[in-house]
Amino acid sequence: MDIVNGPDITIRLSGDAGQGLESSGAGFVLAAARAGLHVLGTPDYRSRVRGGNNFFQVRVGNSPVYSQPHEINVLLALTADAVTTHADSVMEGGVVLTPAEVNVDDSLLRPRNITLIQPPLVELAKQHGDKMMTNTAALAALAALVGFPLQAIQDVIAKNFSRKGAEAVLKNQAVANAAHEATMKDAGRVPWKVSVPAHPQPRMAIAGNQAFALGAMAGGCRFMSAYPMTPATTIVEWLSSVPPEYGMVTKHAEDEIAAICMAIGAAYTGARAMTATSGGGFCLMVEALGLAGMTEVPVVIVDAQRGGPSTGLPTRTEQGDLLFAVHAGHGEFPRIVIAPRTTEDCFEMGWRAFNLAERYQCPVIVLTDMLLAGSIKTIDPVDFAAVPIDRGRAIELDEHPGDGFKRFEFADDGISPRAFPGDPEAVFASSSDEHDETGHINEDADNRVRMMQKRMRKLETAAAAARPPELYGPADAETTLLAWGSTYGPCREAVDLLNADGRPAANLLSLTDLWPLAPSTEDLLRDRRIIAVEGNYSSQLAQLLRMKTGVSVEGSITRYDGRPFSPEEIMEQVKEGQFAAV
Amino acid sequence: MDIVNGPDITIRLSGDAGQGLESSGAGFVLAAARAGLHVLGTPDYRSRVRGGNNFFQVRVGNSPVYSQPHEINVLLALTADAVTTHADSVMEGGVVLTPAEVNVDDSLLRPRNITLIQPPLVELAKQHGDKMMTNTAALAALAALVGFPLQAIQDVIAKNFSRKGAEAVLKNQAVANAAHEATMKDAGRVPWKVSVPAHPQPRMAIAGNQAFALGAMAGGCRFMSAYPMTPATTIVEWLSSVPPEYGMVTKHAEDEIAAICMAIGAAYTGARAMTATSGGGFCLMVEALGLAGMTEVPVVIVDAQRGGPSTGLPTRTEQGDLLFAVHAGHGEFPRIVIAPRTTEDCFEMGWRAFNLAERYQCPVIVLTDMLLAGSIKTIDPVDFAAVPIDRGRAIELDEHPGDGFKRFEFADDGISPRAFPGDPEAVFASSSDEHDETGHINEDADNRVRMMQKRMRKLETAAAAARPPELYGPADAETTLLAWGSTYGPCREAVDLLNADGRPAANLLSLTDLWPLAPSTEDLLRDRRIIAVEGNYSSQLAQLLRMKTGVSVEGSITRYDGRPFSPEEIMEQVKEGQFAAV
Amino acid sequence: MQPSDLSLNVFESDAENTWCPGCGDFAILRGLKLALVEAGIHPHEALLVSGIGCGSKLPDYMHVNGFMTIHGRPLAIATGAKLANPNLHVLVVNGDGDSYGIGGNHFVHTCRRNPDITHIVENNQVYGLTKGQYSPTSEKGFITTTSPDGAIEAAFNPIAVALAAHATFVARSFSGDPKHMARMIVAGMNHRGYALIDVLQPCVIYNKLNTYDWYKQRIYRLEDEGHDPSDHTAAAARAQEWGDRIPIGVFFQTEAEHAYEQDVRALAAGTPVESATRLHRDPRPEQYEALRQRFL
Amino acid sequence: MQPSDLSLNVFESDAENTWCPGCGDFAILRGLKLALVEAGIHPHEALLVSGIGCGSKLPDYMHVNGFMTIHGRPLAIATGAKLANPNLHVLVVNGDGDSYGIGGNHFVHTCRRNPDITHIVENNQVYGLTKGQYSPTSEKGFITTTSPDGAIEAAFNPIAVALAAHATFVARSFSGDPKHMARMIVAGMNHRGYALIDVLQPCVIYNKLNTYDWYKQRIYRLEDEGHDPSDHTAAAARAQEWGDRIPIGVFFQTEAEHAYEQDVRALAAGTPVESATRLHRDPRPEQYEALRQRFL
Ligand SMILES: Cc1ncc(C[n+]2csc(CCOP(=O)(O)OP(=O)(O)O)c2C)c(N)n1
Ligand SMILES: Cc1ncc(C[n+]2csc(CCOP(=O)(O)OP(=O)(O)O)c2C)c(N)n1
Ligand code: SF4
Ligand code: SF4
Ligand SMILES: [Mg+2]
Ligand SMILES: [Mg+2]
Repeated sequence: MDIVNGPDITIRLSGDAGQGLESSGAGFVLAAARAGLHVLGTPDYRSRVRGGNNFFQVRVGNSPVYSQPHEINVLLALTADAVTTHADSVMEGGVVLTPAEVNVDDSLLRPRNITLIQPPLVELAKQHGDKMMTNTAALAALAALVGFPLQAIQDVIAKNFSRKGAEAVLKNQAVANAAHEATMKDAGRVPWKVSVPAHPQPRMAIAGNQAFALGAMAGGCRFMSAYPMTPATTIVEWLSSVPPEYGMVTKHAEDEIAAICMAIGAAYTGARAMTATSGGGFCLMVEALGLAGMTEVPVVIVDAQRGGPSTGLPTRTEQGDLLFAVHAGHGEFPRIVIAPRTTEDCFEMGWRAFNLAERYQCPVIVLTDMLLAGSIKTIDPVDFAAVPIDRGRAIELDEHPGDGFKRFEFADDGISPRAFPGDPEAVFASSSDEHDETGHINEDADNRVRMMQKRMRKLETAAAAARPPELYGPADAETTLLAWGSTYGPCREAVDLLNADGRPAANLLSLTDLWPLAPSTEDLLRDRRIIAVEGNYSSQLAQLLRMKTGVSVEGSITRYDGRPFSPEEIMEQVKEGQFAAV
Repeated sequence: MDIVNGPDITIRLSGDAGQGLESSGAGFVLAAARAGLHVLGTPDYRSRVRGGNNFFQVRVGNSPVYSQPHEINVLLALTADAVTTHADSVMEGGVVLTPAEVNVDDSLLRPRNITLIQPPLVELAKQHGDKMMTNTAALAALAALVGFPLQAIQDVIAKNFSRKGAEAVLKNQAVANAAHEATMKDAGRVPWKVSVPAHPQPRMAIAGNQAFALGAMAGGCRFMSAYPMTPATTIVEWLSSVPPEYGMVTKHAEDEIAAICMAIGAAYTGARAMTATSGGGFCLMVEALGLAGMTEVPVVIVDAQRGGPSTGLPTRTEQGDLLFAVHAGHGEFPRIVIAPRTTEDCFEMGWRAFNLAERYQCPVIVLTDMLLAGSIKTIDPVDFAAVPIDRGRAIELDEHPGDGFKRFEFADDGISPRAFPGDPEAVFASSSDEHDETGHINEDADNRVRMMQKRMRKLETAAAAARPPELYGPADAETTLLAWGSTYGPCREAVDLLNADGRPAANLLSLTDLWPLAPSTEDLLRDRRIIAVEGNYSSQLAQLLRMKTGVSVEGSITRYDGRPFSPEEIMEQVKEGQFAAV
Repeated sequence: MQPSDLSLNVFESDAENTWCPGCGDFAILRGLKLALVEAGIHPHEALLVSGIGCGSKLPDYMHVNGFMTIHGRPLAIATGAKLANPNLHVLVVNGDGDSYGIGGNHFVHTCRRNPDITHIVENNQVYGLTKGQYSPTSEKGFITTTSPDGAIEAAFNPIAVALAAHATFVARSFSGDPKHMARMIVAGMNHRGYALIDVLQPCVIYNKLNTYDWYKQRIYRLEDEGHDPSDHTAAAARAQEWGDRIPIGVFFQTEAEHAYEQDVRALAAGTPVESATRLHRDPRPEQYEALRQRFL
Repeated sequence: MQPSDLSLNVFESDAENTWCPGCGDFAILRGLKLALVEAGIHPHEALLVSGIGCGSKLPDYMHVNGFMTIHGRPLAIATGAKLANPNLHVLVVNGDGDSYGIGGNHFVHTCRRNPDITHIVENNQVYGLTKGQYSPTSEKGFITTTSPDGAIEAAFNPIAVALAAHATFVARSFSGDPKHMARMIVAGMNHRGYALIDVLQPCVIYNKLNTYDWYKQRIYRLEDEGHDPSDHTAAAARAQEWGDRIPIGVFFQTEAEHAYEQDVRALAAGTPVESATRLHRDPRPEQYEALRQRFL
């Protein structure tokens, strides 16, 4: 496997919503993954169903790719509008591939020496299938240009269109053949080539939300209730697509309040249960979050962040919910907040969230974001056998706690024995009111103080086992970037860019366990020149760290326009040294 | 006016829920207020309607009283249970007044030299009225013991029972007469006397929630939607009791989501509108809070805090919602958080909240708490004429903004011109999606960045005008207490106790404007040995201040059992120097 | 019918009861215990979910698996519990404010969803625990602190709405008649699907209008007038009766519809609770291979 | 009837329309404009509140006071606006998910509350903007990403529920017939109280079942069959019709009830908006003296 003329190639597929770009893009990612390449595919779309310019960007590399670069090599544009909109992003000497039927304003391309290639893709699609298959034609044309084997594209077409029937497969394959053939003559005009090894190592091509869903199933989650909300919807949609044999129960609820309440009801009875939403839906879940905190129900809640506040930028990315997630709910109760940084993390958090929830008997909030949720990445095949299950202090159905079972025993580490309704030996009550050890309502001051302390001790117990910030790059460096969530990817690549000349200019501290913080956090932060890089306005992680450790960052680099960071812009801002105050 | 044998007297009225203690207590407070005394009356009740021990504690003083002390002078107990429960709180040499019909275990009293006085109150009530009037009898007996004029009690009976009819008034007055007479013989056994001036200066006796409601009306609020929730309910109840001539529209909504949404709808059209709830209801309002933030609607939300998390201690006090209120909502938007410390503050916040909301075009959260909400205090009569009204950049109906009105203009201070629907010259749209200056949905990155910055600039504008922490006591002192909300009262008195010997041992920094913080906050905090005193588990104000200023407190004194602080316990903890870490 | 080991005192709890003397909730507590004995359900076999309010304290006062949750949400929580473990007998008990006020959305959707849950509403037509505000079921003109001029909204009619929302079992009972109530609850538990039992429950403190006497003068039994519970139209007509004559009994019942969980195909593979328990002892990673293949 | 200065283009907006070609929402936009012209209401006299969804973008596409709020809440927001300024013509337009799914509680309580609000529901029986999940009004068996085996809940019947919940004006229209829709909207606006107009709106992308053709084959007009809109029982019976024959038109209307705001006594003293405006110019503190006296 090799990429000719560069460590990687980035291709942007662009057109109107409804032209099938995202599925073409995903098809290309899968084909490249099967061919043993490292790929990252990132969608960009508006809050509308048809029309309006969308794009899907694919970066293909020899080694793992963590983000989308500032400039693209090839633009595959299905409409004139797509060319106009994205021409600026094409690098000097890059390529624009567009159907001959699209009228292109050459003046946008010529000054920057961009090659325009225009096979008659619409016509070919009509001729061999139908006009709707123009995206298939474009994909095959693209393969021809970058030397990617047509067979790999054909295989993916076979897989993806199989549920639409044999005719759909055949027609799309015919269109692909024709487009590939018609475009081969231009292949010489494109400098970058992807060459594929004979025996590629298989990789999974998976979106963050799918990885999370798969991880959740691996972790024993068999109940999910949710109300649709971008970018969380694909979790419940994917789990709903799992065949009944898996026993995966999903419920599309009437609203987010019902969604979290159903999950709490399910978790209460002993299932591993979750819900997923975005910030607006999470707002509605806050009261029930407190119920789970008070009655110690291990429910998992995914907040897939998008641009806020309110409806905001509903199809774009942001990291704006951190301080809210940590403080959501009136009164004080333990909760755990974790955030995946990569697609691999998404899978791991999928099962880990349930272990944490059951071990500490509290709600766990998983903060993912649009960029992670929707981007498709190649990852090493996940290993289900290695997934550990930890159900904490759940008593077995054949244990005999006997009379007067103390569900809320004043345990030293705060973790009381947990039974499930149905156990003849452990009939018990729980109440959202303050309660005694047996779960009955109790207003006495002494009991209150002890029960509050018992609950809050769980936070210390959980902190002791939390993962500390992780260092990437040289142990010591002039500048330490600080990141969480999907911003990890571009930061990591920015560190590599900054250190490219061998000098330890930068390293990166990244956190997955955001609340409670590992006790070593303060030590890890001290005596560094830290620049927080966050996809929000107010550098929320930096604020959280100052609140909890007293350590201040030097400044921050923020982005809140709903678009992802590129490694190049982080590098440049670090070099310029102009940071926002926190 | 004078209190004999002490600067003040504290009397606890106790019995079962439903025995009319709270109204007797309130009656006594009013009588004392009319007599020109300074009074603070504080209820303590359980989450039940009848039965179970409750109490109402009245402190009467020569000068303003800010809190309830650790020990009481007189216990007025209507049941045997009340004696058992509260005997410990009676000071050495104190008095227990209880109907002769109540069986008292003398061994609880004798060792600590407590005088027991038992007139036949139940019998007298039956004889002159009915058994339900035992509380009236007890009140008159109390007056006899502490030398409080019977006439003042009779006047209040006349006022309070007038809606129940002349017979109720006469019977209660007869009961009072008889009880007073029967108890006079024991008056000599009580050392503390309240003597009343001939021409007392009138004071208002008012609960915090009523003061807030009155302040809101003074500030032009004429719309309130709410869903009942202790301890906020009395705000909407009181405003509902205002006669129709005042034009005060209240709406008991189907839930808290509807409550805040109705208030937002009303504020949007140009009314001064609010809602009130407690933490659990506030949780449900968070999504709409973000709507108000995004569409810049000046809605006022009262969160009357009570013991959390979840249903928690529903009739008890707490200060557990601060960090939640500051961070509630996904994404980032300006909001203002203010908290009254005293009953006087409650009135002021009532109108000030609307001025802030309209000036900065954002939601204002008023954090009050059970202790303030329900305590009845004497205050100087409020002055309506002095209440300023500031409607901010609201355009007048006769201004002519003309075509293409820019409701969300990119103003330098973030504050754009505001019109109200109905203005023929300023038809406009608003959207919870990101929008352009005219309010129409817009996803462009540039517009997003500018609009986000415009909104967030309002926070800086508001911070510049925010009230800085206020100092009480000597400018320099060994220890600085830090307080907000109702904890101000006991802290203020603790400072006086600590400085009683003339040495500047302590002073107090208290905040009303919690978010955004005044820019001078950091300077005011620096170089002091600060002990935060908070009615919560985790010292939320101290955390907030560290997050925003980097300044750490030395430690904290916390209480989270739902009971108020006493000045004595704060003093003692300061002296002992054992603090919780923050 | 009664298993020998079951009697009322099996359900006895020593928690202090905080209801006012004379409160209609006492009879509901008794009616529910009677019903469980009658139906042969042991404390560990049932899960009783409530919200917040006077009536919602009920689970605290009996020995049974009880979950006292938050205001308005017990139906949603109960639905999750039922789907995770269909072997439990899941019941909900909550007030009129909880059920039809703040909980109204879950109510209408649970009706059409039809999970096998028995729902007992303590309908005192007022907000008790918060000290007497009007509730959705308060009659027009009802004077409270939040309706000082009398309520000006048409009262919510739970029977009519449940019928319109596709409920498959709709009944009403009365606190003055615990045996009738027990009968209704048993019928509701035997019904395969969602069963609404709206119980007219006098609040002796805050509702001076709809008292025991007021009800006794008006109540009649549907069965006494030959009402046919399979007749939806007749049920809807009876649902409109209020004022002079108030029907109690089963308004409507149909077994023509499946309970929701019967149609959840994934449940055939084992319940979510069983899956979690199995996994705890015996992880079976091989079953995931097919899922993994989707991404390869 | 038409004031001379009013025409469709007064309501024209230059915002980019993002609906899919063929979407049934276009006709609703047109129907609403026609109705406003017909009723003689100018852009500044109306307030059009929406939620979130494809249909809820409608206010962005016309020149009128528009408030695009959050998912499920427009009725509550509109109620506040109406109570604060009853002079405004307040309308709500939102999707079926917004109105009957997440917004179901406000829906049932608005019905019985009866504020003078005209409510147009863009009922495409699916969640459009979130890309095709089933909605409360989706028919049983409807296959979507969240109901891969077909929906297993009985569909929510908005007409039946509105009738049971005391709505005073209940109508249905169809996107294929903008004139009928305009007529329904005008009737709804002329109605003194809450008016529900549920509009059958084909979603050409995510609902391949309930298409224009499907509806056209089934729809008939209530007026053509002599339906009497004052007959509640007949209305309830017609509400049950679906499948082969689908009625459109006014199911029910009564003017016997006051609109909510007519019974709010405080409004006689001036609206909350007027009070705030007056106060701005002319504070009248003396009026508070009586309130102060309560505490002295
Ligand atoms: C979210 C939320 N809002 C409000 C409350 C306050 N609250 C407690 S009980 C109750 C209503 C009680 O009425 P109902 O449900 O009819 O029960 P009842 O007390 O009459 O039995 C309310 C509003 C709460 N606990 N939670
Ligand atoms: C609180 C909340 N939950 C979920 C969403 C996501 N969401 C946006 S539109 C929509 C439903 C759209 O369906 P409908 O209301 O029927 O409108 P349509 O798009 O079909 O016109 C949902 C669930 C949201 N914006 N807010
Ligand atoms: S207030 Fe009413 S409902 Fe509540 S316990 Fe007392 S009588 Fe029962
Ligand atoms: S998805 Fe459906 S409802 Fe939404 S705009 Fe397209 S056709 Fe209309
Ligand atoms: Mg009730
Ligand atoms: Mg829809």
